[in-house]
Amino acid sequence: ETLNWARAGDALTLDPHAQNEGPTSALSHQIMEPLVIRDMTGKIVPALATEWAPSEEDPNVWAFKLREGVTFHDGAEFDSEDVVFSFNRAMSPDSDFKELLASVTEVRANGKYGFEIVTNGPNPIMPSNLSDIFVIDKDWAEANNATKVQDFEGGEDTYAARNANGTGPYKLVSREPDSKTVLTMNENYWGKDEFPMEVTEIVYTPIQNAATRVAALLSGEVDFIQDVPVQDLQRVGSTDGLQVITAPQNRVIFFGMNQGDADLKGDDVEGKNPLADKRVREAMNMAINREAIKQVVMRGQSIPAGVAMPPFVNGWTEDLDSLPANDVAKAKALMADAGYADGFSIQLDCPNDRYINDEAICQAAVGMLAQIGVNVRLDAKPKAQHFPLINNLETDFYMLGWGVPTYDSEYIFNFLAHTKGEKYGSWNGTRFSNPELDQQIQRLASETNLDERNLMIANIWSVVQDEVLYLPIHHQVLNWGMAAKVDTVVDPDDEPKIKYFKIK
Amino acid sequence: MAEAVLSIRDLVVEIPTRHAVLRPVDRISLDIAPGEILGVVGESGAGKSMTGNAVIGLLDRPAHIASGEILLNGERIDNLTKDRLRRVRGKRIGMVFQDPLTSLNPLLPIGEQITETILEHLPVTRAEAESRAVAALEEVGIPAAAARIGSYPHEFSGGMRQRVVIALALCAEPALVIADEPTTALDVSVQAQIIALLKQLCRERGTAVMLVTHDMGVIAEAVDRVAVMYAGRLAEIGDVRDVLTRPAHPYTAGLMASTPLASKGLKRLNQIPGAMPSLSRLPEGCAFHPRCPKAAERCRRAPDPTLAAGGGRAACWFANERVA
Amino acid sequence: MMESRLSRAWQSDFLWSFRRSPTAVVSFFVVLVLVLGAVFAPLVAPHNPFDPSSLNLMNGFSKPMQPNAFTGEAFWLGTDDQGRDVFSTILYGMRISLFVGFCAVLFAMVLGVTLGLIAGYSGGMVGTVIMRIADVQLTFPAILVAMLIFGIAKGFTPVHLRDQMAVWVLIFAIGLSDWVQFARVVRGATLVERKKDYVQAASLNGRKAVGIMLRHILPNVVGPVLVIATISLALAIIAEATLSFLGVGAPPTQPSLGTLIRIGQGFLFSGEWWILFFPATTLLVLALSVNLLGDWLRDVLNPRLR
Amino acid sequence: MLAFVIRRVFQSFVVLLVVGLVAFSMFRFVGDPIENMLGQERTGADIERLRGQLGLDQPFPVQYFKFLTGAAQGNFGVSYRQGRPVADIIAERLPATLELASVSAILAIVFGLGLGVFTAIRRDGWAANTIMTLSLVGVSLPTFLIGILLIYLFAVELNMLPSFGRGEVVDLGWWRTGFLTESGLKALILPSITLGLYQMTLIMRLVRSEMLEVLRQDYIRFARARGLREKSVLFRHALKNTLVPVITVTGLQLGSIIAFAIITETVFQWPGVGLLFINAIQFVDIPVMAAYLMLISVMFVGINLIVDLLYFVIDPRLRGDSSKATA
Amino acid sequence: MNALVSVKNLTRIFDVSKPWLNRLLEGKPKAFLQAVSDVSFDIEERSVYALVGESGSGKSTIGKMIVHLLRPSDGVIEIGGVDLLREPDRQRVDKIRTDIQMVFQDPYASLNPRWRVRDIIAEPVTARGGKAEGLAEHLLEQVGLSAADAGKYPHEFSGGQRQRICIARALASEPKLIVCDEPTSALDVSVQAQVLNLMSDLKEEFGLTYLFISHDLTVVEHMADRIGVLYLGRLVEEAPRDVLFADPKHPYTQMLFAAAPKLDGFGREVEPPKGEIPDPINPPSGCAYHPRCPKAVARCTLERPEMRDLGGNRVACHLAE
Ligand SMILES: Nc1ncnc2c1ncn2[C@@H]1O[C@H](COP(=O)(O)OP(=O)(O)OP(=O)(O)O)[C@@H](O)[C@H]1O
Ligand SMILES: Nc1ncnc2c1ncn2[C@@H]1O[C@H](COP(=O)(O)OP(=O)(O)OP(=O)(O)O)[C@@H](O)[C@H]1O
Ligand SMILES: [Mg+2]
Ligand SMILES: [Mg+2]
Repeated sequence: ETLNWARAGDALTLDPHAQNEGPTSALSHQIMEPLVIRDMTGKIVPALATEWAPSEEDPNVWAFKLREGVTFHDGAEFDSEDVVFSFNRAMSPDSDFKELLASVTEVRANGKYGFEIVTNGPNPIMPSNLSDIFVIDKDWAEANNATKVQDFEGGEDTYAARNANGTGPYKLVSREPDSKTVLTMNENYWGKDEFPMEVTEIVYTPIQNAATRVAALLSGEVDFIQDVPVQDLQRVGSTDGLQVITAPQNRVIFFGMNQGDADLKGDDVEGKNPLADKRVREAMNMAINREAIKQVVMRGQSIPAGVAMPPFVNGWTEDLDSLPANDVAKAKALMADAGYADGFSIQLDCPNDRYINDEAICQAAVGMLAQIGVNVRLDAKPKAQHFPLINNLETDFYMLGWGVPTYDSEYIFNFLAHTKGEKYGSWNGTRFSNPELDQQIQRLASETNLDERNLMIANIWSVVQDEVLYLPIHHQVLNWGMAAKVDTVVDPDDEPKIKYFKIK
Repeated sequence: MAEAVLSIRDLVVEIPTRHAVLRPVDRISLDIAPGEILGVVGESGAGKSMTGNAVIGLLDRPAHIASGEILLNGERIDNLTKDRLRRVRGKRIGMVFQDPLTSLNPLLPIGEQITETILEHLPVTRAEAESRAVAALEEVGIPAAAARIGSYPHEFSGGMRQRVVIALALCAEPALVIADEPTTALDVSVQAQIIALLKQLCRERGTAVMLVTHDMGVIAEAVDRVAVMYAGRLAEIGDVRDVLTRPAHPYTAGLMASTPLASKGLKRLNQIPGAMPSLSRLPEGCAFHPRCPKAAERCRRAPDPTLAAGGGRAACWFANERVA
Repeated sequence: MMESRLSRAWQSDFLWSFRRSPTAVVSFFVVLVLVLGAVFAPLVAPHNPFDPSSLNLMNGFSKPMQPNAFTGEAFWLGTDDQGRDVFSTILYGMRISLFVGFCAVLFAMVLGVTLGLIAGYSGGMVGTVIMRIADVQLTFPAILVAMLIFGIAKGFTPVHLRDQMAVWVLIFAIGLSDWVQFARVVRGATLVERKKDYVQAASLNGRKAVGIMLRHILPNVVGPVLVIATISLALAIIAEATLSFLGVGAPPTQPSLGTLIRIGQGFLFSGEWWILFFPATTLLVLALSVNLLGDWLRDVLNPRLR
Repeated sequence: MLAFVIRRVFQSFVVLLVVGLVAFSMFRFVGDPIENMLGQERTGADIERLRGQLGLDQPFPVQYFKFLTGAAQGNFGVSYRQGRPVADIIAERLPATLELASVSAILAIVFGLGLGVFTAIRRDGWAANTIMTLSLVGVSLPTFLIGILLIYLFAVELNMLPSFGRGEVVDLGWWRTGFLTESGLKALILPSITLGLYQMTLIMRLVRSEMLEVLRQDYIRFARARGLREKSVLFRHALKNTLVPVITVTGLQLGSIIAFAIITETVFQWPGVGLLFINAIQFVDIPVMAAYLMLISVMFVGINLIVDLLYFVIDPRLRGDSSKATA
Repeated sequence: MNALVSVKNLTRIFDVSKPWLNRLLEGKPKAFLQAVSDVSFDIEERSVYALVGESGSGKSTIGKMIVHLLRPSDGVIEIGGVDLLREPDRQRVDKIRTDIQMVFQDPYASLNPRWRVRDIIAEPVTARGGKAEGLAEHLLEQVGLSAADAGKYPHEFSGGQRQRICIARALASEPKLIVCDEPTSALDVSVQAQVLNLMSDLKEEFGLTYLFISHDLTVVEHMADRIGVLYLGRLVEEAPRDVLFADPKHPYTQMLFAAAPKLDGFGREVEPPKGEIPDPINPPSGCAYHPRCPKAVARCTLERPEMRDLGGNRVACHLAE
């Protein structure tokens, strides 16, 4: 069975270590494999490793037992040598995955089918960092002059960028970047009997324009599209021979506010920063009608959020995620309390090509905030212009979405809650700074006692929530549209692994 | 009189406009005998070109022949089908326009334009047509005609171009040529050459010519008979010598008198007062009466005096008295 | 008295050919109604879609003339994804579109006519340089110019001014890509006019070049300029829509007709046809009428074609 | 004529320089490419390193100069997004755009000319009037909307034609063509109509008005007076003269077909340079954007040069001694 | 009587070269067209001086140089004893410039179609910042139109009436000299008679001087006091009217007389003149007329004849006597 698969963007390269980016990894997953993989429900399951555990002798070492009898597409045998080679490659300076392995000091083989990772301290969540670290054949890389990671930013074009030799369920047949990639089933795949493997050929086409993508699905030209625009879900779902499946995604959408500066440039309040007043932030949080956004803007395809953390993440509790009451009267009272009975005006910066209905959400928020007197000017723009504003602290009120590949709160705190700095807090555009909190965040990395660690996480969250650091909107929901014959569940990371797909 | 090549009988051309129906040609009747040159004179807007265009069937919409007949060698041509009329044009009636530069297609070599015309009308092969084209050019006095057959119109001077146009008009040996102010755009010296050429060629072939002009001098020297038009009507027609020396219509008389030559030695020229009325505001009765020194009560009333075919010289109530 | 009679005669000539052309009459009234609707939008429109506090998101996606499932409110032409009344939004959006269109054409016209007059009248080096600039301009296709200008302007304008700037940038960008045709036509006409004896007479009588250009030549080239202006107006409105499609248009909270279409086209497959259909129809009718008027004007003002 | 060509080439060169400068300076405001190139987890040091690597930390004139010298050698640098030489990417994408553009251009010219002539000779006939009015509908809707409507009608509702892409393609050396397969040809239909419609209308209206103009020239009247067949008068005499002014505008229109391909390619996911450009803008892929603009300019200038040379072929007044022609 | 206008060695050269690159590639030199060469004549006050010649002979160019629409390449034009080109006193120059007016050939092109007749006529005054209340009405009556016409637009008038309006405009600045460039060649004979009569009348009434440019010998004979005959930019013969018409000395003048159609020339069969005017960019050597001249001798091809006085005539011909 051929699966015609389309999504908005194409993989950037076939070099598995050059770009840590959704569509790139998604394609790589069909051709290559990591040691462990998240299955379509997000659970970590064996791939090239069959067993793994922290070493009994040394808490700083994780030991892996590798799968035997696996061959690469070109027939070469897979063993620990290839894993060591691939990990070293993934940790080299040009690799885009080196941050994920930042704590790794050494990788070593332990016999032909044993492999060990040494870290600079105990790392309780190591395996969750490995699900996108792909293994390639050492000899193939050497033969093709591809031992070095493609210097993507430097504009290098390597053999590995256009060709692939993995152990994965599908082999590369042909590829035209941004246009068409054809894969065919790997007859020698180790898991041929373990997984459904009902798709024998994959034709992957990026289709950028959403309407065209939907049209292609509706007209039967493609069988499977990721990112169905929410408004078209019903149409797709109700079309004969098509279906839509949805699942929460590992991504939360929220607004950030500049609460640190003494005065704002973009507002109409002289000499004061209205956002610095917690009551104002609370009022804004109350003014936003998340349910309405879900119903109308997202057509029911979102999970309103009370916390800036996807539900999959360690640290998430139902309690934290409970929605603030949508109470305009109370919000107005808070505004009046804070001295802004007549409101104020401010600019909201919003991307228009990054998240599902990003611009429409912002627009809806504009209307809701207007009701408590916060007069919002909306500036929506492509992500390439939006993100620099956050990073250069040029916006006082902005939309951001956050995915958590490690499924752990620490990742969120590191980037979003810690005082903005070089190593930590780099995406914290709120100017919020709490040195005590910073210390707690930094301590998380080395805390090996998981219970203790979880307590700390809960603590930090309570501060973050109490400060109204962010205005959470919702957790995104993934929508996959496909021909009725396709049988699969939605992958929360939006990385379909087609070996799991069944064909009815 | 031998049978006329062209006979126009009570020709009326009408132009429907927003306010009224105009008659730029109003009940014109005239004949041209074989080999005869008929001059048509009159002020600008008198309807000279319109008459010529009506004869060759090239009136631009919305102008059309409203009534009357046009006969070529006794055969009616005003009611022919488009295609039959086309075959009359060029073949039996040749036409020469005023401006030789704009009359020729700038993108085609002149030889090509002559050849296509010959091929259209005569049963000859292409090679034959080409050699005839060279001959035609030689006849009109283009030096080294064979060499210039591939030249484009812009490569010729004004006089040479008009010669080419004449060659084109005559190349299918038509019985009648209508020359609409063929020399107005040219210098006197060239004008003399072109008029002489036209006269010579037509005489040699016995072609009848309708020569439209407003130059009395040209009329005097070139034509056998002359028709004077005023406001779309025929004012006077007759032998050129008679008309010019003893005009029967006051308008002709006024026209003649106002040329500087006729007023030689006078300090002021004789002038006709006023101007030709516009077609939409023609006076009742004789169209000339408001400017006429002799106008009487009768002239101001309809019907106006008309000239029927062969019915005298001038469309003036007083004409016969004075000629007599 | 004489004067008024004459001007009446002239006008009635114009009006006569107008009345005789049903297309012209219909187009004119359509344009008139649309323009009036746009100008008086605050009076005509039942809602103010540009006032975010008056919007209720829950009204979103109401079908035309049918009560909303959540709020029970009904809207004549339905509502869009933000709960804006489509009818009101079209009126307000048309305001922006027409404003952008008019100003862009005006800008292009002033620039083009000025440069065209100078190039045509003074000729020589100045004329050559102007026309070469026009060539460079033509090398950049209109939409590219607009996109790039938009990019630049965004870079230059302070953050808090961007909303207001957007409209002016659109005007500037569309105008800039449009001036060349004015310049070309005016230059051509000027080259013809300046050889005419009345221009010679004027310079003989001591008129300066500027005076000749403005007082003598300009009035004689307005005919074709007017025709181009009309057709450019339609083009400018569409260009604005296209730019909005490419994401460089009016701000989403104050959508123009083009932005509305861009928003609406996302709902074409989902069955919310009215969000696209009504703005698109309005744009079509508006542009078509303006084009038809321009066509008619071209015929009337061009005596050669009569 | 040689002088003319030399002058044009020189002018074209200046135009390209200016285009390069304008293009290059504009891109600095489209956004910061670095943000796109580094992941969520990048550090400030990464940014600085990358900036240095890309040469983005150098002064603007230096960047421009480097760009120019590279461009002169056909080297437009490396795409930030695809990590491959821009020249390669463009060479790969160009056939798609050229095929689409040429089919559209042919459609536009053939139908534009045909309908233009038809509406001119049948002026005031009902068929001609209907065509004229319908043609205005074509220019009264934005291209992207027409494309979407076509997709909706022919792909989604009627399921007759593909909604996106090029269909099956065949490699002829480095040229990848869609002309040789049925699905490739089918895939061309909707996009080329979308792209060509506007230009067709324009050409048609221009041909009509020029033809009407030519038809009232004296030489047409004289051709009729010579008794030539109507067919010969219309097509041999009138049409050829009509072409002279039409060619200029058509040339310009062909240039803008390539530019308008941006929109069509976006709507139809046509893997050509226009789509590449739009992607590049979103990604702030400066080398690709700059190369694209230069490419467009080169084509534009090239087309104009050809158009001007066509004049020489068609109009004998321009050939040979021009002093006589103007006298 | 003294000369109002004195023209000496007037020359005008037009550069009609192709662009430098073409010349470079084709190896051609610059091309110059000498439209007017070394022309000298005087116009006496209150007289009519006529220039005749075929198309391209330089008549209009001379006219335009005299009214300062064109700069001479060489030579002197003195008006009332002042050389406007070299006169340093700007006020004097401005004053004298208002003394010169022009009437053009094409009455349709000489009136701005968008202006009312009133404004057109007053322009010579208003353009210099003057007040012109009632001036147009007055002048319209002077030229035989009605004061009520001032509010009309040019398209409401016939050719002859337009030419009257042009004349009215020329009169507005109360000039001394009017250059009339073929004022009637676009008009019918009957209208021509009216316009010529009007011009004669006005000349008497206002004491005007005319430079009358025409190609029509009969008109010139009627109007002029003194006549200059031009051929290819050069004056070939100049004489008082009666002298010239009685006894033209130059073969070119004789040819012009012979070729002009005569009202009484019924059936006249004369040998038409030979040849056409040569290319002015490469004029023939010696006497420019020699290729067409029936009398030409070898000397004519080599040596350009000087203007010489010959019994009342000034003739530039080696053979004239
Ligand atoms: N389309 C038209 N509508 C109205 N009147 C017209 C039209 N065409 C021609 N006329 C009028 O018809 C009359 C006859 O014109 P025609 O061209 O025959 O004059 P003519 O005697 O040839 O003048 P000329 O000497 O200027 O060539 C003129 O008064 C002219 O104004
Ligand atoms: N601006 C110019 N540039 C180049 N050549 C010119 C220019 N003006 C006039 N000429 C040339 O100068 C010569 C004399 O022209 P001019 O207009 O003075 O002749 P003319 O005697 O008035 O002729 P016509 O009777 O046609 O008006 C002609 O050969 C003409 O082509
Ligand atoms: Mg005529
Ligand atoms: Mg002249």
